[in-house]
Amino acid sequence: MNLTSTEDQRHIQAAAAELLAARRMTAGARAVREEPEGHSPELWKEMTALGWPALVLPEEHGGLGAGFTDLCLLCEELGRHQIPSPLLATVACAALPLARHGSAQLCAQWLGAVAEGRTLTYVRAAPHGHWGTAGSTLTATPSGRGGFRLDGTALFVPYAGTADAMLVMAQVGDRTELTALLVEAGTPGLHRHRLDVVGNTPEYRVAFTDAPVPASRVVGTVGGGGAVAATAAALGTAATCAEMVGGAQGVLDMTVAYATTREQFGRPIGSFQAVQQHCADMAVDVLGARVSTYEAAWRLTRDLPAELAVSGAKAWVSERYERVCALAHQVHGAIGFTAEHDLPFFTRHATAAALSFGDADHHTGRVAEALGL
Amino acid sequence: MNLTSTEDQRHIQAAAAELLAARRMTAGARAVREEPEGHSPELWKEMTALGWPALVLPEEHGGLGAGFTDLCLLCEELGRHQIPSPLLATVACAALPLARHGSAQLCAQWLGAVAEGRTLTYVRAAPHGHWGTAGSTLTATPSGRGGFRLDGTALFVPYAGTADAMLVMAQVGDRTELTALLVEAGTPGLHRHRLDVVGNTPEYRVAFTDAPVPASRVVGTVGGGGAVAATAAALGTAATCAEMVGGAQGVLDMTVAYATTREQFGRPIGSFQAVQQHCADMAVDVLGARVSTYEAAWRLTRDLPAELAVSGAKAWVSERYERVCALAHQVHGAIGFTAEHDLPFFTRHATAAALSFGDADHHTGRVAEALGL
Amino acid sequence: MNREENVNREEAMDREEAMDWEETAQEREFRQEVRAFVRDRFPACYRPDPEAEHSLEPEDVWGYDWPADRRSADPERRAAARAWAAALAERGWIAPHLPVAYGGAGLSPMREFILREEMMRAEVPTVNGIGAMLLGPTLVEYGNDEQRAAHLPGIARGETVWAQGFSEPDAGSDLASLRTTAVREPAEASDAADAEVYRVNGQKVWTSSAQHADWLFVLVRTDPRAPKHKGISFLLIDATSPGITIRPLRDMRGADPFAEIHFDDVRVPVANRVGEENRGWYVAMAALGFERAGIGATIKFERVLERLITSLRSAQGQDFRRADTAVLRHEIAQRHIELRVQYAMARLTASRQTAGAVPGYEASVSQLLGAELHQRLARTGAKAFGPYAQLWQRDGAPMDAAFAHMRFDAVAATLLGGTTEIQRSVIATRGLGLPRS
Amino acid sequence: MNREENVNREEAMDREEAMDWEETAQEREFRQEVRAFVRDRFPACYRPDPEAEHSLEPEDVWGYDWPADRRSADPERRAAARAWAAALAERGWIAPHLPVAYGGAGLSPMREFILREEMMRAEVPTVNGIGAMLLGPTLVEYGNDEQRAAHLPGIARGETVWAQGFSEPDAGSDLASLRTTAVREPAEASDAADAEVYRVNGQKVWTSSAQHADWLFVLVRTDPRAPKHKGISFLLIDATSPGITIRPLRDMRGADPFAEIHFDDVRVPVANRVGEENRGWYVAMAALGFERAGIGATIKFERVLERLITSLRSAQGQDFRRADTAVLRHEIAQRHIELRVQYAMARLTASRQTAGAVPGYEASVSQLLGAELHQRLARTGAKAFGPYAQLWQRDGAPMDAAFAHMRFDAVAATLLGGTTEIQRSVIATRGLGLPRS
Repeated sequence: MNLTSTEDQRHIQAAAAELLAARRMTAGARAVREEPEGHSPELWKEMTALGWPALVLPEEHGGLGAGFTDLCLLCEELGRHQIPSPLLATVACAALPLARHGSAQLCAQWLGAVAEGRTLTYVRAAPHGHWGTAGSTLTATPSGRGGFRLDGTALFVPYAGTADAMLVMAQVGDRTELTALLVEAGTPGLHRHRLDVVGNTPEYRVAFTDAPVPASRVVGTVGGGGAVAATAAALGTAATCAEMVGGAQGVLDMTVAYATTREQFGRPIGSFQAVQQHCADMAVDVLGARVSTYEAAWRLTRDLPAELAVSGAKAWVSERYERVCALAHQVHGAIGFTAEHDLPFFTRHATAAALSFGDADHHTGRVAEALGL
Repeated sequence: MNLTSTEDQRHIQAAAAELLAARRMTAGARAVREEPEGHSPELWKEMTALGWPALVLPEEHGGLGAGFTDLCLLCEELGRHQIPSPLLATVACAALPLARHGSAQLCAQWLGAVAEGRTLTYVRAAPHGHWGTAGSTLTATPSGRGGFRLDGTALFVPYAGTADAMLVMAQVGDRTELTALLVEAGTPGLHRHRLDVVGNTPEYRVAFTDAPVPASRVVGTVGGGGAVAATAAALGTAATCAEMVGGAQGVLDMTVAYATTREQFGRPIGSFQAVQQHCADMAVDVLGARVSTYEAAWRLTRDLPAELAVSGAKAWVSERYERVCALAHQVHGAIGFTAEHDLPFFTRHATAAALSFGDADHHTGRVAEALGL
Repeated sequence: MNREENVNREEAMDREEAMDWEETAQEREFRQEVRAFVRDRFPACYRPDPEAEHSLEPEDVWGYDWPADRRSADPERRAAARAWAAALAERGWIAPHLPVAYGGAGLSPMREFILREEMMRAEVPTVNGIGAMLLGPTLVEYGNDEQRAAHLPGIARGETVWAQGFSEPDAGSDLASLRTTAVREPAEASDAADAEVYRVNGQKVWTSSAQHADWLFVLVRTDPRAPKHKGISFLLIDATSPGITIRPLRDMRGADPFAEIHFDDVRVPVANRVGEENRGWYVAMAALGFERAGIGATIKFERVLERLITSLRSAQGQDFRRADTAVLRHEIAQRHIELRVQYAMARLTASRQTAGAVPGYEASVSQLLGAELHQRLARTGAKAFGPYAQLWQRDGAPMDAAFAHMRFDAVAATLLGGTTEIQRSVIATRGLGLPRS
Repeated sequence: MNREENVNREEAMDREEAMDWEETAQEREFRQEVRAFVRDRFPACYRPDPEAEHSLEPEDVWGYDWPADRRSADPERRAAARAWAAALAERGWIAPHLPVAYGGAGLSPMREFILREEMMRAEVPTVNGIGAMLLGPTLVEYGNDEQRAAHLPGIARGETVWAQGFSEPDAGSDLASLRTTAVREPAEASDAADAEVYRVNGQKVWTSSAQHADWLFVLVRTDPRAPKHKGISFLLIDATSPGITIRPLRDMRGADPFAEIHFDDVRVPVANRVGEENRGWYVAMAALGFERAGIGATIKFERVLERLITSLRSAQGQDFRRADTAVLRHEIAQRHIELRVQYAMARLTASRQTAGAVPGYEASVSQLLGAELHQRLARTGAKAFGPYAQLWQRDGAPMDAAFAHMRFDAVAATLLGGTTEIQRSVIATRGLGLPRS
């Protein structure tokens, strides 16, 4: 499969859209809400068979070698259909950082496993939930032979309940520099507790109590985890933006369809000027979200400087997706506030995803700093 | 004249409205734009004859003893008709602070004069144009017998060209505490230069070069000018809010009238939902501006703690009056952008008045501080 | 020009009220009386439900749903809710504006404002809000003596709970297109009694607390051939009548704040019609005009903002607080300023009503501002806690996840009781006199 | 569903373009060529007028008004303006998209984008924007061979300046209700020549730069009995024709960016009609669809934001800068982010046009975003300088009062060329397929 041409990309995305539309009833946010895994393991098997987790991994480790943008296209479709999936956490936040920073041995061990359907997640516990590259509330205490004992609690670890391993950012003793560790699910002293959160992604509190981590599980160097965290944050942020672009497009489509068919005062509500103004604002928001996200994804794919692009995209997309949902609620009226409607799943997604990897204010602040203000 | 009852207040305001509507052609912002005084001296004589400058001054100094709110009612009417007038600068920013903080001798000399039509103004030159109570770019150097030599330049002094005296905030030497001085127009070394500004109020650059100020002209105590500045700023801010409330109401009235008569697509534009939404937003803005302004004015009248009320009002009124003008432009279309239309005078007023005594961000910041944030 | 005169008269009134914001000695005394009453009489065991979603009624405080509480499965809560209603009823404070003869307290709008403000500040539940605030004034103005005598005392004592059946699946913003029918049947055709009845068929939806109601007030179409506003009647219907099915509707938060009602050949005595036949639209519009949103929401918002500020200064709050607070503190100050404006508007409205002024558009403005402020406040509060704002669980969350939940409560604020788009059009046309579209 | 398919096709295109943002080697080379050309050929003596208000045309840079400059009373400025036009015309870069045969350069939309971007970055004036960007493509698509041959070379050489006469005093948002009439006269009745003519009467208004124009393209009513969109024709009119009076209109800034035009029995040859009689509305809509706002405004905004940031860091800027900058720096970053989005949208539009895609609604979205961004940017910039932002005089003002003036320029941004309300309705109906009201 040659994934470099855009025709192939369109093909991938169209195929993804078709599959996800067909699986929405069984694997969508509503369907898996009460499931212990928080997603559909059956669908994950199908995705694996189709090569989704392998898509952007390096070919030498069983991947298909496609560019990061292609992963974003899949995330966009997941967002559009509101299908919770460990794909983003596994690939963008753990496997790709591992591929870039990890030892040959770790890559050999885990990247092929991911391509075959094992899942990973990312544990980033910084004070105040700040998505920076320094400081962690997790402490790794050296314990001989280069290994560590890990202690501390992290919140908001997605899919931790089913992940086979976790990329964990810890600080060694009092040093604020990060060290990245790959911690396997079976590690003693590891506790996972599902949180009740706003969004559709299953999030966990993960606690480590004197949990042993061998030296071979250090990703990169001791004290050099900041670079790993930066990679995970950049890729995770961009992929989250793509997921939100899909969600926002889904909300816009749903709202236009409703406004076209719902009648009040003897005509479709979409013919009222106030509804038209709302929908036009949504169109501005969605188009801007898409262009900024894909510019950022392209820069990351090409390994160009991307901080301004990524933060700019996350700031725009977070604010605008939330606005898109708010306007959609205005157009839908009371029906959109009910549990039986799909709009609330998008609203939940927008609310939670806007907070992931730093909210709009956080990223706007990063842009301000980058501008030297 | 008994000014304590609200019936009398209504009477005052109705009379003011009638006079100002009649004088708009000769004394309005358009008419006096090119005049050297920047306002109509004839109208000022009429106002003086009607007791406007005397209205809220203490009775023992020739005033009528009314509450500060009554001055705000007059300012509101001036704003509504866009009549530039030295009333606000004279009374709110200079005469009332003088009455509260000045010596008996200064009060005797100047308050009666104001009641008879002399005008004053207020010179506040702080670094970065900040409206605090400390710091000035004007320096008063002690020069024997308690007197001073004044040096420095201040911008944005309203009606300085015709003012008979100025309440000047200076710092003595390097001390950042302020000292308030009443400087007469004829003082040697005083230079006044009219600025070209956005607003309708004539603003001046005032420069002092070794200008002598006798000890008797200190208002309050040396180094105690912060209190005087606080009074001038609080009263000036509230009266400016009242002027803006009048302006915003004028813009709303003008816009509703236009939307009711102007037709497009075979019906009045006011029947279009987008125009109705704009006008409703304007109504929210104007009503909020009025209630917050008059609550602040009432607190100042009663000498109650007013910082939160005054800053809250200025923040709301500044933002909302600008929004009211922006929405009015949307409703008026191209005609409102022409020099022949009156709307631009309101837009100029909103832009400039929003900056006077600190803009919305400045006052929001003061509220944040007061809340202990 | 008539509108112009009207605006000027209204403004003159604004200014009169703007002149003195101080409470009279009597008003201060009344405020003290309310405080003492709540302190002495509110049942200590009637605590907020820590897991509750907020009621969507603006006059309700968090943690209570009085119409449900009075029928709670928990006997203690049930008793507490009833005891609180009984205590309020003693003073006539369930329906304080109603005449004393009907069990009210005959309070002026300003006194009622003070009563509600103090109850909100004390965070004790409003009793029988819909019956007391919407239906009560409607019956006083449009009901007949029999209807007033039959229904007002039950409302004022907190014994009869009412729900409002206006909206239908195809009649939301366009309420007047409602299709629930009421067909008059001659006395002899009715098998129930000797009185003439309407036979009601159709469906209502979004009826707040219908599942807890004893009685319903409902708009029905009595003349299908008339222009849509002119064929509607206003009926009082016993919720236990045969043929009524009430099904609670789950909302996006997982709560059941409203219900749908099916009417299947429900017989309603003609004597239960309020106002003339086919004139019910105008009765309903008057009912909706009785201001409810004013003070309750303001005080609630004020208190939650205070709690936010306190929390941000506390040790726990410091842990949860976002790292970059520059924009946050600015937003909090903005919310404070907006709340101050909203409070002032509510006082203005109350004081104008007390002075007997013709209602202007300030109540609508207040409601619109409040609805949008609710959403801004929820966003600001959530923003304070960065990623922690996604905790839906109360346990271990900053401020017990108050803002995470409020963000979803607030979605309804600009929809229920008329979308803000409709509210703006009402302000533009009825308030400012712009031509209808 | 047809709309749905359309949307999907458009999105597929979006995605294709989103995949590679890198310029080709040929595009980079072309960019270098433009830079070198401007450096070498722009007349050094053609300086921005320091006292000028900004032109209201989106493609114009500050300090220049080429249609006026080429007739300036100052002979040096006049010569410079003409020399610049001649230099551009050599390359076909006045109307770069026109075929070479007509004096254009036959550039692709992407090349034209690069050309305009580099000219904006160099802050050199656009020549003949209205003729080149609006009328040129219209004649290519709807004109006949004679019209193209007669008018396109003059446009491409910068010799003939055009103005657009569409709006009328009573036809603003409702453009199709225009009332300027054109009555056809038989050849024998016309005293001028042997050709058939229209006799034109009426008034146009808000015509940008009409006072500097040689020719006008005008919408007139040729069938007063037809439905309003179906009785309109599109005429080319020599501005020196007898019976034409052009009066500049003063705007709120004191500039004269537009004019009103009176037609009093003006004779226009029937051969000057573009397209069929009574089909002019559709020709005009196509003309308005030729995108102008895209890249020019973006680069201008980007540059002024850069200047603002530089100024705030400079010594003079420090003096003028407001004391509290927390909100300011956040706003500047927001503007930066928005501009980045706008730039990406403009590139997307150009690259889609180059790929021959069916135009979607992204050009309209870009224009709407740009107009509102203009206003936000002006407010942010003014905010930076606190009270000093009220200086209208350039002398002694921060950044030569650029933002004080921009605040007033920006008032027109959401009005001229269609209000943003109309733009939103167009996006909703033509872009999203919502039903027309």
